[in-house]
Amino acid sequence: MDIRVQEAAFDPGAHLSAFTARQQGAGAVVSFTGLTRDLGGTLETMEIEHYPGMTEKALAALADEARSRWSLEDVFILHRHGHLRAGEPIMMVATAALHRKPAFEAADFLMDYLKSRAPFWKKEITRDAATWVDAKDTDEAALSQWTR
Amino acid sequence: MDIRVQEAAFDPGAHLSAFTARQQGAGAVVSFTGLTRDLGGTLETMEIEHYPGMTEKALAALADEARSRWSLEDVFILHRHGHLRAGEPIMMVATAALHRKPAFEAADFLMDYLKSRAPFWKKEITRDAATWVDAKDTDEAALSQWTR
Amino acid sequence: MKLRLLYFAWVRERIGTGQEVLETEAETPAALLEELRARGGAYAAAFEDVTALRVALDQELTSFDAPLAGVSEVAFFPPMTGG
Amino acid sequence: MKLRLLYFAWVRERIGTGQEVLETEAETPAALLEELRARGGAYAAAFEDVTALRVALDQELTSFDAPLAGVSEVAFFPPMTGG
Repeated sequence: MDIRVQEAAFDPGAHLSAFTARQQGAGAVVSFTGLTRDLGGTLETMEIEHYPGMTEKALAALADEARSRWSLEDVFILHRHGHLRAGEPIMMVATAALHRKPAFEAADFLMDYLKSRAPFWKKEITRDAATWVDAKDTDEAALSQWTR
Repeated sequence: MDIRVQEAAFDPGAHLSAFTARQQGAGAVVSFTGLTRDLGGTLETMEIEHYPGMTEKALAALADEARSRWSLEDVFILHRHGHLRAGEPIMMVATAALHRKPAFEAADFLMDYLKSRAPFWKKEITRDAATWVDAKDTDEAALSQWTR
Repeated sequence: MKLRLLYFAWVRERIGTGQEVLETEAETPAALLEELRARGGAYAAAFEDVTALRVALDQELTSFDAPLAGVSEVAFFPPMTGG
Repeated sequence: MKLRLLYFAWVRERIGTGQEVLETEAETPAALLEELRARGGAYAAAFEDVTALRVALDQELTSFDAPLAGVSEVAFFPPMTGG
């Protein structure tokens, strides 16, 4: 299990390679990479604020929860904070399991919880404005499928 | 769209980096990597036979079908054939979309179809035996969720 | 009871500070919010709509009626937008 | 009608060759299988259980009762195990 909260840019491929290479018995590795999108072509930077201390705990608890729900060989979570440029990777999760279904489901689960339950807040900065990104109802709704 | 059928080993991370870097508007990239598993510790090599000509057509048709079902920015499929060592990556798919749900679903869909509808056949070679891998009922069942 | 209060994102911006220390008798985050709102001005504005807020006690997400007894750090912030 | 027949995986191994050319009047893959099975020996063994086989006509998966008219390449193989 490997959890990172960092300001520095990262290369998703370098992490996927390292994660894949360290697996012993896994047959399936799923990764998700989130990128800053610049829909209007005006985004200059994205600022990500977080809650130091709580962030690390929340991500570790989330990874533990995923491991208790699915039979996983390994979990990787990386989330950036600070200033990001448009198009840059924001965050990444990877899961490893014997079979593909638990690897897919656990990665999907991690993302749904990261969106709405990990203490990060995004602010989009264009030439003219700085706007806090609103939480989406669809993200909240996505959590309900995992309730048990 | 990028589809490869190759004998050579590959680095999943190198492909994920290239795939991610070439996205313009995508906010979500999902990858799946399949590894040869050596459950008993006796696997020496895995031999993958395929149907040259049909393989490429089947993978292209599969990628097209995924693009018709989900709004995707990009699709990548790579599948090896020939002789593979235990632990090596066998194949990889990656999907890019604006949002995470279509990226996840399309990657899951691609994998379900690759398992049972692309003309590859696996043979496990141990010190004592060479055994064709049987198709699994669960793989056939997994396809039914995508029927429409 | 002495509490460390933390504010994040637009809550922090509206209030104008990211943290402060407060001596309070409030028994729940809801009561604490009421007390802060009574200061008026930026506090009243930031905490106007409780449905737009989330609360963590000692770095655990919880509800506004959770007990504050034994807690040392309270954080108020908008719904999270990670991932 | 002249057909190119292809065999893969254990079908290929049991028959002992990966391809052959055949002159046939069979109208469907099922009829063609019947004709091959009648050769006995390795063919009868390889094609004994049709539920263990799949067929592609001109590189498209299809059913055993599809028409062979106009087809030039027929492939028989076990269920696929990709991914």
